[in-house]
Amino acid sequence: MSMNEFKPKIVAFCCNWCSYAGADLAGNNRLSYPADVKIIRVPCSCRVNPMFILRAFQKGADGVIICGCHPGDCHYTSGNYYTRRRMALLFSMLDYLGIERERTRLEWVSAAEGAKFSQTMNEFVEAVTALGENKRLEDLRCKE
Amino acid sequence: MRKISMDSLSALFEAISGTMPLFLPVDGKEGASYKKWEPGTEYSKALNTNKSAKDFFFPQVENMMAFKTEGKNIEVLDLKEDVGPFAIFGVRACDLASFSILDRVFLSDPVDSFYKARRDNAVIISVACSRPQETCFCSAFSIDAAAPGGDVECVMADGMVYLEAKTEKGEAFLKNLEAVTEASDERAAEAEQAKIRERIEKLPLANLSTDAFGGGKTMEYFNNPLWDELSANCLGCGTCTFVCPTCQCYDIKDYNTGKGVQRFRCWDSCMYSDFTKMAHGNIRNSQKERFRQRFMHKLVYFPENNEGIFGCVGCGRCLAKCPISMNIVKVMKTLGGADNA
Amino acid sequence: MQRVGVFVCWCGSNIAATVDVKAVAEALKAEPGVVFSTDYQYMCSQAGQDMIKEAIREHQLTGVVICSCSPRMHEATFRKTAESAGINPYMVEIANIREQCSWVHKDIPTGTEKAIILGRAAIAKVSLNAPLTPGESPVTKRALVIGGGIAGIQTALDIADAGFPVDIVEKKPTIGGKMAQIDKTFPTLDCAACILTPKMVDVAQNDKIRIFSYSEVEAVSGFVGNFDVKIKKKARFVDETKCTGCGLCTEKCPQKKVPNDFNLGMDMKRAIYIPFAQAVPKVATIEADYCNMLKNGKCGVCAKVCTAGAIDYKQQDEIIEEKYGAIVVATGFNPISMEKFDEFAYNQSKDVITSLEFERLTNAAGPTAGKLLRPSDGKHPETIVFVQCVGSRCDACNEKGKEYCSKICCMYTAKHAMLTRDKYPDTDVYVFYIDVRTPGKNFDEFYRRAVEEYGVHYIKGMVGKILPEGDKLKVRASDLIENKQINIDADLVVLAAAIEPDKSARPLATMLTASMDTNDFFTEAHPKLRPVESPTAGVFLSGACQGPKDIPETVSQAGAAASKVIGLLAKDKLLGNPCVAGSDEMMCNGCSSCERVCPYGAISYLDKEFRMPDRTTKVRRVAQVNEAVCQGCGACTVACPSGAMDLKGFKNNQILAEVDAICR
Amino acid sequence: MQRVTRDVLVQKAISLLSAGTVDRVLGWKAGEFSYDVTPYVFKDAEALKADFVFDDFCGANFSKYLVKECGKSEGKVLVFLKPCDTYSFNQLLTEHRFDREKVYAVGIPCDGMADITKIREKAEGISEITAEGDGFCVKTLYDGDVKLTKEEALAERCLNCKSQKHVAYDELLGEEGEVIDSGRFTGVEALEAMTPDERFAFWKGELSRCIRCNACRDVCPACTCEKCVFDNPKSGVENKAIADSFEEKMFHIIRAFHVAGRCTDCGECSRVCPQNIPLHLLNRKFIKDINGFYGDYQAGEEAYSRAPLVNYTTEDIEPADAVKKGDGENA
Amino acid sequence: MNKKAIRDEIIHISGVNPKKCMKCGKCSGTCPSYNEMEYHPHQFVYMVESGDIEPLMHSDSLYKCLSCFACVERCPRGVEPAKIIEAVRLMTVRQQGANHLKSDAIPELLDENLPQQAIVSAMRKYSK
Repeated sequence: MSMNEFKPKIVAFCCNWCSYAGADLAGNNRLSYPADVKIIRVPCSCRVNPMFILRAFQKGADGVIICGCHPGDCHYTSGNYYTRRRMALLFSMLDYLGIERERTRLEWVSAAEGAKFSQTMNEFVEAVTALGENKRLEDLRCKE
Repeated sequence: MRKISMDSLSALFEAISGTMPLFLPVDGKEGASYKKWEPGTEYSKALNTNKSAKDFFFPQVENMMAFKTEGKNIEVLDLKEDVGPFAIFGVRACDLASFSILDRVFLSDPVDSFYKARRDNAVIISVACSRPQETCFCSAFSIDAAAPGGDVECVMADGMVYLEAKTEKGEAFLKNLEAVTEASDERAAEAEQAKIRERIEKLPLANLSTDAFGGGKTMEYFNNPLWDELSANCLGCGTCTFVCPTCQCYDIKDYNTGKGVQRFRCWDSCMYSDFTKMAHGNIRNSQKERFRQRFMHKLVYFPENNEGIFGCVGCGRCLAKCPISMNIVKVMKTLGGADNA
Repeated sequence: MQRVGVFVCWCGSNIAATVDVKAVAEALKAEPGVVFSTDYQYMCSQAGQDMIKEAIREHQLTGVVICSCSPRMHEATFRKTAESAGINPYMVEIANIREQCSWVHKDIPTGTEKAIILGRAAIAKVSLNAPLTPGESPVTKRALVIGGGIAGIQTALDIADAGFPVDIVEKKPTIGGKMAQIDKTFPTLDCAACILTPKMVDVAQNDKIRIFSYSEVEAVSGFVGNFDVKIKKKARFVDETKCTGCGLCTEKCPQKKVPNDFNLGMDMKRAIYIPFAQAVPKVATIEADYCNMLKNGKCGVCAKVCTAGAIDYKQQDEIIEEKYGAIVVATGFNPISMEKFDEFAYNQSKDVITSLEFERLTNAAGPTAGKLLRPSDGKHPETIVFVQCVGSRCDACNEKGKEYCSKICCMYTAKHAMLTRDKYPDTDVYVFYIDVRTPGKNFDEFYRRAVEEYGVHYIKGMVGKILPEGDKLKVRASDLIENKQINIDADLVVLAAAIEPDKSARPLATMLTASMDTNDFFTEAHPKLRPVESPTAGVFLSGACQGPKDIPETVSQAGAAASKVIGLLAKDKLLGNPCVAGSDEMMCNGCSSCERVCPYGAISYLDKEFRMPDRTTKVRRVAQVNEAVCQGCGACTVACPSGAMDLKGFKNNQILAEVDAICR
Repeated sequence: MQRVTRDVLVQKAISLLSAGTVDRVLGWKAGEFSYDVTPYVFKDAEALKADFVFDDFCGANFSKYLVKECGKSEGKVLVFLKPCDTYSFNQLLTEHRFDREKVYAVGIPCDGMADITKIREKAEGISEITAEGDGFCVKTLYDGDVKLTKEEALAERCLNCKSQKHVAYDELLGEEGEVIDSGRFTGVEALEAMTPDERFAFWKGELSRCIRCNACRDVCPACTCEKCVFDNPKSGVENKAIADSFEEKMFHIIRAFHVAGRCTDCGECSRVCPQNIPLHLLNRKFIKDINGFYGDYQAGEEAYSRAPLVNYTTEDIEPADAVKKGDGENA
Repeated sequence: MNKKAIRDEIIHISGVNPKKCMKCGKCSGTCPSYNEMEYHPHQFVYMVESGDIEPLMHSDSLYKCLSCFACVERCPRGVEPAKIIEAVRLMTVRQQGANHLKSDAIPELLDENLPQQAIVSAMRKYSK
């Protein structure tokens, strides 16, 4: 498979109140982003367990992005602050293990930021596409 | 009997590798492990490998079959790989003895075809233990580390390696190696073997006795109150079972790959809480019961069902690796009473 | 195994134009568990819903997947559909193939492929769904209105009218807000005080309404129907219950140099004051920073003259705790600061004023008793320039102004210009505008009257520079239609300053966990369909805190917010969100990690006796979730190392199944 | 050589037993050789006199045993705690994992514990090990006496000891030590300075040796879950043996994450790993990051302190910047 | 160069997006050179946006702009008209022989009382 043809698998965890609504707004405004991005709705970014992220990589994801309300705007007051700490540590650990740091990302996208959602996804897909297939966190059994 | 100088071992390995893949102990960060020989690979001088040689026939994880799903259709795929001949060099007497214990499990009816395919294709070159360690107690199980057996038996003495075929397979194997080996006096290794036996007699655990154990004493040992304190601080990890050359329990599990199911087996450990978990639950719910099971199996149940053969070969790995230094020797000494005091 | 039915919506051409809906329905039919799969033009229509109901009955479906628009649109609709067909409403999952698929992707193969994957994820999830039953919680039948302007007043009156008790918290000593400062109202030109003060009196006399004036909300906890609020009643050093509002103290107080904030600092008041004659409550307040008695213990005049003995120099701030079922935010607006607009010389000349200051200058109760006089020298201004859009409609990067249109300026400027020409026909009045925006009932007619009947000079173009020179203000502007630069020597310049939410809104939003936009306006739950509700259940929005609004709009929104509150308070019990956390006691370590991350304090611990697998009994500390308090964020589920804590509706295995389905 | 001798501990234990303060003693029991000491619950003076041992091989951290031991009797259990053990002790208290009232903790000084794996690399066929001056003398079966310095024999965790101070005890034997400014993060820093490819190759080499025996988890005083997610079929990540290179990473990442902010860096995981995987390098990365991102925090230093992962500030570092932080420090 | 290419080039050089203009005229309202100019700052923005650039390039107004940046400072939309004017000027200057003033001629024109800033802005305008 040449790099040009490579279509990454991207899992996006979006909090219900801000980022999922932001993604909806991107849709309302027809702000396109690659179809490689598939969104999973979670009540809050703090619902995202590091296990979900690793599981996505295991099953063949090439990139995982978590989107939540901006700090201070969490629907549940503090959920995204915990997310921020958890992901800071997890991403740093993945980097320490030699996993490409561009494969994981945490972004704050409000319900009003359809444009930001689309732009973020475009950038993320581009970055992951440039990296190519996820080889360092792959489970060979899940490959064809 | 053939011989070759220790310095020319790599020539021997190269010759073997010319006909079949060769595996031998190699030093690594963990200690010694079996690795495939490639030019430049150094044979480890360690007495024994970190993990036992059972992995050759009974690997920790083995894919058995796969189910490929397409919508609601299922296709069954056979994942058995074709096994060709391969050689293992450097197997110690204890590990070699463990193979015959494993054979009793995997080769009796119903025969485990995965195991058998590998067993049939292996040429085993054993090595006598010139420097047995303080943790060794194979003699307790009547294993002679000076004459380990196998297809070909090696004794290393005075810079030479003496190779003697012990089976027809071994003879054919040695014949192929005549170009790199020289003929030797049939009795050249005997002096070293005698020395080895002397050394074994002087080991700290040389007097360990199995007399108190064996078949026929099931209930006596099962109900022994000493299990409580022996097992009290067991962590319930699986280290002893995973480094043990004779532990042969496994679990068969299915893994959902998203495109189907991969069925594999992997080592299990009687130390684990979900070992033998069945529909109704678990039959051994306390660590004491699980701990007891492991040692009862090796010292009582196995000999009872196998003409008095114990399920331990005295390799000493569990003595070296248990996080809390609880091990079969301590169990034997505690339960064996006066015999082992 | 669930029996899953899949329903793929075309949404007319919204989905069907980019997603081959038939192919999606066909592909999903092959998924494990799917026993029925179909497509339809509008699933949310009556016919579509009937189709779902019929399929549920005919195929004994236990789970339903709708591939349609965002669950934020129609999840509730389809849950009701499922419920009416006899299955648990929480056995419905939505695959968002419109907002997150057909609308953002361009070609059919791409859209179709993604729609199938999203459908698979929903099927994988619904296969692990379990029926959920919402918990019930009681409703405290009392509402809190934060802010006592016209928005808060109207909301409170409407709620009280329905028979529910209401408390108003107002940070100023009196209710009334901005409207009390305004002179006349457009487009009818009736007097603001004349229409506002009767309402203020109604509030004061209504036995269902309590006013906490000079008070602020300190803390909010709890949830819809059951808010616990702490209100700080600031010390005003006057006993409200004793003060008769006679005003004697405000005349006798020797400290006369206190800037009068009600008149925007254009004149002075005493250290003890009543903001204006019709204040409610009509109670004096001491400005502690200026009071000699409070500062150095030397004075006490007010206490001496007060016949009611209401003065209390030892009064302390008081915290009042009250329970509420609903909270209405009506914190209003303020004009933005003109400090940074150097080009308009607001800092350099007293004769450059904001429109709100102009209101006070023309108000009979204002600093000039209603005579239009220049602040600098008290002379009658002969040439007045009005500048519109000052700080409104700025670029996002402009740090002086706001990006939005402030909405009310066009109309009040027309009002000011018209009233000036009406009272003082000798004055020349210029209005510089970019656009004149008058979409409202009788609004454009009003503007045209200003131009046609009153001879106000409307000039299309913006003022670039104002230079104070002598007693004149040299105004340089461009006339875009004549394509020339204009120089006017003005006596008074009035800036139509942009408006912004009150500064108290941001901390309040944090307390309420209500979301705000980048401009600090409160966000509504839905911009079109739920304009007076905050996304936080039980919190409602009234007036300019949600966006710029004029009085009629504010009053109608206030009424709408009130009706939402009444609808809530009329219920005896609220059904909670069943998607709450729950702990598997057999796996719980009692380590307190979950308790520490719970923003609601919904988790407590219990020492409980368990029968262990090895047939012994053991007392273990285990977590308990209060389902009425839990809001279902899931923070605890990740904090829990053993995975004992899970979230209903978003269980670990459900999310993992979605991940698996997407990555397959 | 330890400052406090075995006899002092035995005496202390016997006096507490006879005074009725405690009804059993969690201590180290002598084994077959000089080094194979086993944790053991002594019930009487005779057993203590006969089998109790305290020497340079008493590395086992007893804190975790208290979780199970406390429920076993109405009386108190005497536990001997080395400085590093006291941190685990506090951490378990913070997490309500045992009843403090049921424990009598005696702090004992520690001069570092020997690592038998390291000694074996230098000496084969060990018949006896004795402390000799600052180092050790190993009598061997075939090569005579082998002398080892402290550096050659002590465990890595002890050479990089973070504290000789006891942070919890009822009674302290010997003198109190101090918190040490150790170089325990140099290993982490060395890895951070590598390129991602080198780091990946390093960890592949290390983690691929894992046999999933669970010794690291089962000995870990932070891993006291009633049921580990990796043993729980309902968790979705349960697995018994690594069937794929991914799973060894998954296990170790998640395990390190679950103990992040709770791990006291006692080093037991690396001590017990039969495959000599330097697992402490994972935990120390989290500790180093936590210190760097959120300010110094030592788990267990203070009982009932709030762990960094159940805490936050509104100004916390963003993950994207956090990942880059390691670069900056080493640039 | 066709109309569109010139327009794109000007937008490129100036880095300004004339679409952001809301046609308030504040730039022209603030311009000290307004009366000297045939085309005023707001017209520059509008005419560049509509592609009607030829007249601008031939107009003296190009050189009447003082580059005082009052319009840039005060534009509420961040359009920066002076930068557009500068870009139009550059387009002219870049054409062979189209320079308004030859650089050799400048020293003679210098006046001792001329502020330094004026000299610098003059250099920017004339001596490209």
